[in-house]
Amino acid sequence: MVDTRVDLCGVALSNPVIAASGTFGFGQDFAPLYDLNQLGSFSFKGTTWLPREGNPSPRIAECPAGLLNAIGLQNPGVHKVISEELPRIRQVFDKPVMANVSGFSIEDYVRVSELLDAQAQVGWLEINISCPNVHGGGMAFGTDARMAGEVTRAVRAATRKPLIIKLSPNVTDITEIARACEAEGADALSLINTLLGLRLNLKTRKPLLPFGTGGLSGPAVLPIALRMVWQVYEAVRLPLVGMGGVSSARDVIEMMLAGATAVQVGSANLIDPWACPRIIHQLPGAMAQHGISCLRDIIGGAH
Amino acid sequence: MVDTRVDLCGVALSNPVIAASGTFGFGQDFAPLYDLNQLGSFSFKGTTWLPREGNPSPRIAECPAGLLNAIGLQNPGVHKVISEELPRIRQVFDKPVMANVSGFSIEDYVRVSELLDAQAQVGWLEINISCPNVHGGGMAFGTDARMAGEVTRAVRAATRKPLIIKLSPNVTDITEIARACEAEGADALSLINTLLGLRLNLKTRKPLLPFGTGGLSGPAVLPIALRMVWQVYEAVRLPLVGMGGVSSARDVIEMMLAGATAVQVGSANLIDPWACPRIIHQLPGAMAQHGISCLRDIIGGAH
Amino acid sequence: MRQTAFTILENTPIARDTYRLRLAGDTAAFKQPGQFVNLSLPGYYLRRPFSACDWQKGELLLIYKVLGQGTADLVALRPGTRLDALCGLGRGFDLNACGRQPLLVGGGVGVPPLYRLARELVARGRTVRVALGFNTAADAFLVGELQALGAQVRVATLDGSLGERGTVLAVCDADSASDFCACGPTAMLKALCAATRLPGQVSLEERMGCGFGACMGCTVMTPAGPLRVCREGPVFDREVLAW
Amino acid sequence: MRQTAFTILENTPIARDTYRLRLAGDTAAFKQPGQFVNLSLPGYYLRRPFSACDWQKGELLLIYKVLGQGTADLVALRPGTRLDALCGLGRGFDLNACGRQPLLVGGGVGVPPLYRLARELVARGRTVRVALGFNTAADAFLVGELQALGAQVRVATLDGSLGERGTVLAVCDADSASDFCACGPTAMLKALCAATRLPGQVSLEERMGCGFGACMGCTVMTPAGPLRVCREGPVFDREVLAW
Ligand SMILES: Cc1cc2nc3c(=O)[nH]c(=O)nc-3n(C[C@H](O)[C@H](O)[C@H](O)COP(=O)(O)OP(=O)(O)OC[C@H]3O[C@@H](n4cnc5c(N)ncnc54)[C@H](O)[C@@H]3O)c2cc1C
Ligand SMILES: Cc1cc2nc3c(=O)[nH]c(=O)nc-3n(C[C@H](O)[C@H](O)[C@H](O)COP(=O)(O)OP(=O)(O)OC[C@H]3O[C@@H](n4cnc5c(N)ncnc54)[C@H](O)[C@@H]3O)c2cc1C
Ligand SMILES: Cc1cc2nc3c(=O)[nH]c(=O)nc-3n(C[C@H](O)[C@H](O)[C@H](O)COP(=O)(O)O)c2cc1C
Ligand SMILES: Cc1cc2nc3c(=O)[nH]c(=O)nc-3n(C[C@H](O)[C@H](O)[C@H](O)COP(=O)(O)O)c2cc1C
Ligand code: FES
Ligand code: FES
Repeated sequence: MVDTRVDLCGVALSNPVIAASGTFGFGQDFAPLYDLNQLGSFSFKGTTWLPREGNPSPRIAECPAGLLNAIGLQNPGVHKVISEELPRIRQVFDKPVMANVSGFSIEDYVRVSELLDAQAQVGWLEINISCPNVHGGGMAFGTDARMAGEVTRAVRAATRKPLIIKLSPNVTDITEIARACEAEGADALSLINTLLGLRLNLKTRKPLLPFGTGGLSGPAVLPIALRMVWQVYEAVRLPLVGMGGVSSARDVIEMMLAGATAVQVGSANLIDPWACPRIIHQLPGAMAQHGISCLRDIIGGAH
Repeated sequence: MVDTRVDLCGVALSNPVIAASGTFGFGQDFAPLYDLNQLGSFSFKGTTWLPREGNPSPRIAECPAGLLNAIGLQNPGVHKVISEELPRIRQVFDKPVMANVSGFSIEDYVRVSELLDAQAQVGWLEINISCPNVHGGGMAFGTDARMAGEVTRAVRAATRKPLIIKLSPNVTDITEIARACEAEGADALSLINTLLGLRLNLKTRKPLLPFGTGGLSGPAVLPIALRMVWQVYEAVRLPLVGMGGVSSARDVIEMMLAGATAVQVGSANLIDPWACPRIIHQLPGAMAQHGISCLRDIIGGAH
Repeated sequence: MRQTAFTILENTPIARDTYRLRLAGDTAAFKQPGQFVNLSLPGYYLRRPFSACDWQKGELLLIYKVLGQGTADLVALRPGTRLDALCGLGRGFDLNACGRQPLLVGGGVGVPPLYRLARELVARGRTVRVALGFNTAADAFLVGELQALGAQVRVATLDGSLGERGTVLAVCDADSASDFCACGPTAMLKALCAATRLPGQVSLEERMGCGFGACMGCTVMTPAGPLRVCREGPVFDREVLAW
Repeated sequence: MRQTAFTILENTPIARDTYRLRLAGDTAAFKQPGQFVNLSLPGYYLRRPFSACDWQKGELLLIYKVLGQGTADLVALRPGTRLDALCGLGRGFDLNACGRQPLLVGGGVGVPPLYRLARELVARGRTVRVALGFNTAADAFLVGELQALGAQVRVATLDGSLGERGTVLAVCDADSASDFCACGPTAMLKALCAATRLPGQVSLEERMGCGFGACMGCTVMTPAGPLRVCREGPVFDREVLAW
């Protein structure tokens, strides 16, 4: 029997597969499809202080081996997440859930984190300093080491839960940002968020998405994600949550060899609702094929 | 009849399609396949002061909708390019060719440019400050606005040919680099070079490529390339040569609407040796389909 | 929702750029007219949503129009090709909300789901009127099939080459109708809602990331808050949209 | 080089993880044994290089081993499927450089091109000896076919389950040979060159970007400078490599 368990900041995962924020809602659309407890965990939709309607449509544009999204952080706001979504999650998911926190100011991040810190169901806070789809905030925090450090410090003071900072790939040197987050007390880093991209509508001769750009995800970004996980693994001592284009058990293994302790699956959920259980189911076979008996042993194994 | 002509820095092109550097050698492998004079032009393999053998193998790794390369600027050196390759090019190509110049120091860029400046066949110098596949130099120039400006200034003093600086996409803010090049006298900018990526070999549990990372190109990068062309078009007044994942006439039109005056086709040449003439052949039909009678009219049309 | 591997039985033109795609495979997931499939096409990352035009045990009928690259490529797929699809997606037309004389209004590629809807309404003994709008006669389809069900069908074309000249509104006998069910371009749906105060259900189109509620890609803003076309829709009560 | 749309005629297992892929299509571009095709597989960006095992007018034979994901998917493709390929790539074995008693040495998936080579050498009246190396009996293929051509075939397997136990070197009668032609893993080729001073040609493998000389992806370093496996090779004179 192969051993797929990993430990993420002191919280045990039965396997490293975590559904990525924004591709899994609050779990409710997947709960009728399979037992969510098969998952290592899931990261719920980016949650902000106030409810957000998100961007005008269209919000999705197709790309080769991927998609652009410009959802704009549609979510019911942290109060409703706590009063309505967390109780509904409890009914379908017994494990600690990852809380994805988004914001437009340091104060936003802090007050959302404070409220979620008090929730027993929340296993980790994942601070999204890298959303490219909102005006004023979001990605700006993730593309500047000083600001990334400041967010980390402020949220660190607001929570005793494991603190994961989610990094933006839209930077010259991701290790600089990673080190700033480490220095200010992050417990782990997750990467990558989406890459800034653009598609045009040839009929209207205008951008397809309402604000022009959107965030690129899916298999197209896998090599970039692997490179960044690889670089950050060498730059910091923190555990990493790797993501970006992961669609199969072999991708999970590749991500872990590059340095990830756990692996998130995002876009794959959208085109195959059973992607996560399929990958989890494939894992033992893929491990056996590559002579891996214990997944923990391969974390960063390619370095 | 539709009009596909464009003007790149005062040099007329019969159509905007230019084969991209590194995917077309010095044209000789394509000359037996089709008449190269169908092309707008081609950019020959990145040329350095001294001959270079390039990197150890393997140099290629497959990716979803693209590939990583780590060729390492294998080329015969500028002297042989002038004494052997340019005369051979003249035999198969009547038009001005684009000279892709690579280097490891400002002095390198300058002396290669000086020699190529004296060649009548050379229509433009395309200064590659963005090659991710060589140690010490290359990309470092392209990820720092000050250094990019310095290279531009130095080469500007060494040539009266149209000077195109080829930008790296591996940056937080490509417009900053673009503006620095404009300020120092660039006549045009070409973008994007490859994105830094990584793939691992699950059998050896090591990176597939000998130095770990390589450069990602192909359809996977198209949305990122479009976004950067879009951003740079708004930041500078220079003509842009757009590239990254272009594989069809519709991609050419999308790139021009985003802001490109001419469009390079790279990886597509590798998987379809007839990609450039195919795209050129498709252009009039695609233009007619989208109500475009003159390609020049749509440059930057989506802004 | 169910994932089904369909096999193409037939993929043939029925009007200009319009094809009838008959698929063999499990259709048990379809419960309501107006539900859709999300079809995976070889070489494309995202799936394509198409309304179920009709279904029976083991067989699904779609009608699609060539609109972009994906549907253009679909034309080339031959019988025997297997296509993966997510089935039974969305909330369709609520038959219980339909009155005794429902008016079905369809424009362009919004017409297909009305076929199943008409069939079920006729089976329930309703007097079904159908108003169809196309650009030109060459684009028209399903007219005869709808008549054969026993529906009263009126057609409008923009150039008058078939039926009345004008938009579908020209052939909407809203006066004698108890309510309406409509599917077509947003502009048509809004014009219809502006033209009549009848109760009605409208089926919306939106670009989709997933088609089953996970991504918030297909949200439409309503007074009741943001709703997902793929999950709370594609069919909405006009009151919900406040159109 | 020529681009051909092939149609699969046959895709059947002939040894462990090893398949015979018979393709219908234009083969006029093949001039020499040892040349290869670069095959486009649905869903993959890069093409896959495979040596031509044999060809005749309108028909090409490849033998491939499942090595990674692409070849694993290839197994599932059924007769009738169309596959795009670049044909007649590379410089093959130079028959004029072969002596009267050439020794053909093949290891694993290096064996296929030796079939055509043996056939052409036999046709020229040469005495052809073939030494084949496999891991185990279950991996062996083409043994009978090569014998049927009139070649003297000796086989070695690492576990001794077929022929001699050991590497292919165990069955190379270099003494009586005029020269050799070899294809197989680099380690095997180097060992062979180390073991004999006979003149010889070796066929190399390298990861390829294009397969026709454009990208410098497949370069091998030699005393004569960097050479492209896809263009100056895949078959090189051992002298050129200085092995
Ligand atoms: C609920 C629903 C039901 C539909 N039913 C039908 C039907 O029965 N018959 C029919 O012909 N068409 C129908 N459509 C429209 C159909 O989905 C699009 O025509 C199709 O996706 C276009 O794909 P493409 O690859 O040709 O276009 P491309 O423009 O190449 O596609 C690029 C991306 O945009 C999306 N897209 C493009 N146009 C549309 C559109 N109008 N609506 C939604 N997504 C779009 C594609 O799905 C793809 O993700 C329906 C759409 C929805 C949302
Ligand atoms: C000139 C030449 C002739 C060949 N002839 C044969 C033959 O007759 N029969 C046969 O079974 N195999 C042959 N090979 C090897 C064959 O190309 C690989 O087994 C095949 O590309 C593996 O593809 P994959 O998708 O299964 O592997 P993956 O590892 O999934 O492929 C990933 C990428 O790596 C490349 N790659 C992986 N392994 C190799 C390799 N060993 N050589 C070159 N590229 C590789 C693939 O082409 C692809 O680009 C030949 C290779 C070369 C260079
Ligand atoms: C539709 C969509 C919505 C997303 N929303 C969020 C979000 O709310 N918060 C966040 O941190 N990341 C969000 N992401 C980013 C993903 O969590 C993930 O980082 C990214 O998509 C890369 O992984 P993938 O290639 O597996 O999708 C979103 C991605 C998609 C496709
Ligand atoms: C194999 C290969 C070699 C390349 N060599 C060079 C080079 O020598 N100089 C250069 O400026 N760009 C080089 N490039 C980058 C391309 O010119 C182009 O910028 C990039 O590949 C993006 O375009 P594409 O997606 O169309 O390939 C190379 C790309 C590839 C794939
Ligand atoms: S398309 Fe994803 S929620 Fe509707
Ligand atoms: S594979 Fe491109 S030069 Fe050989």
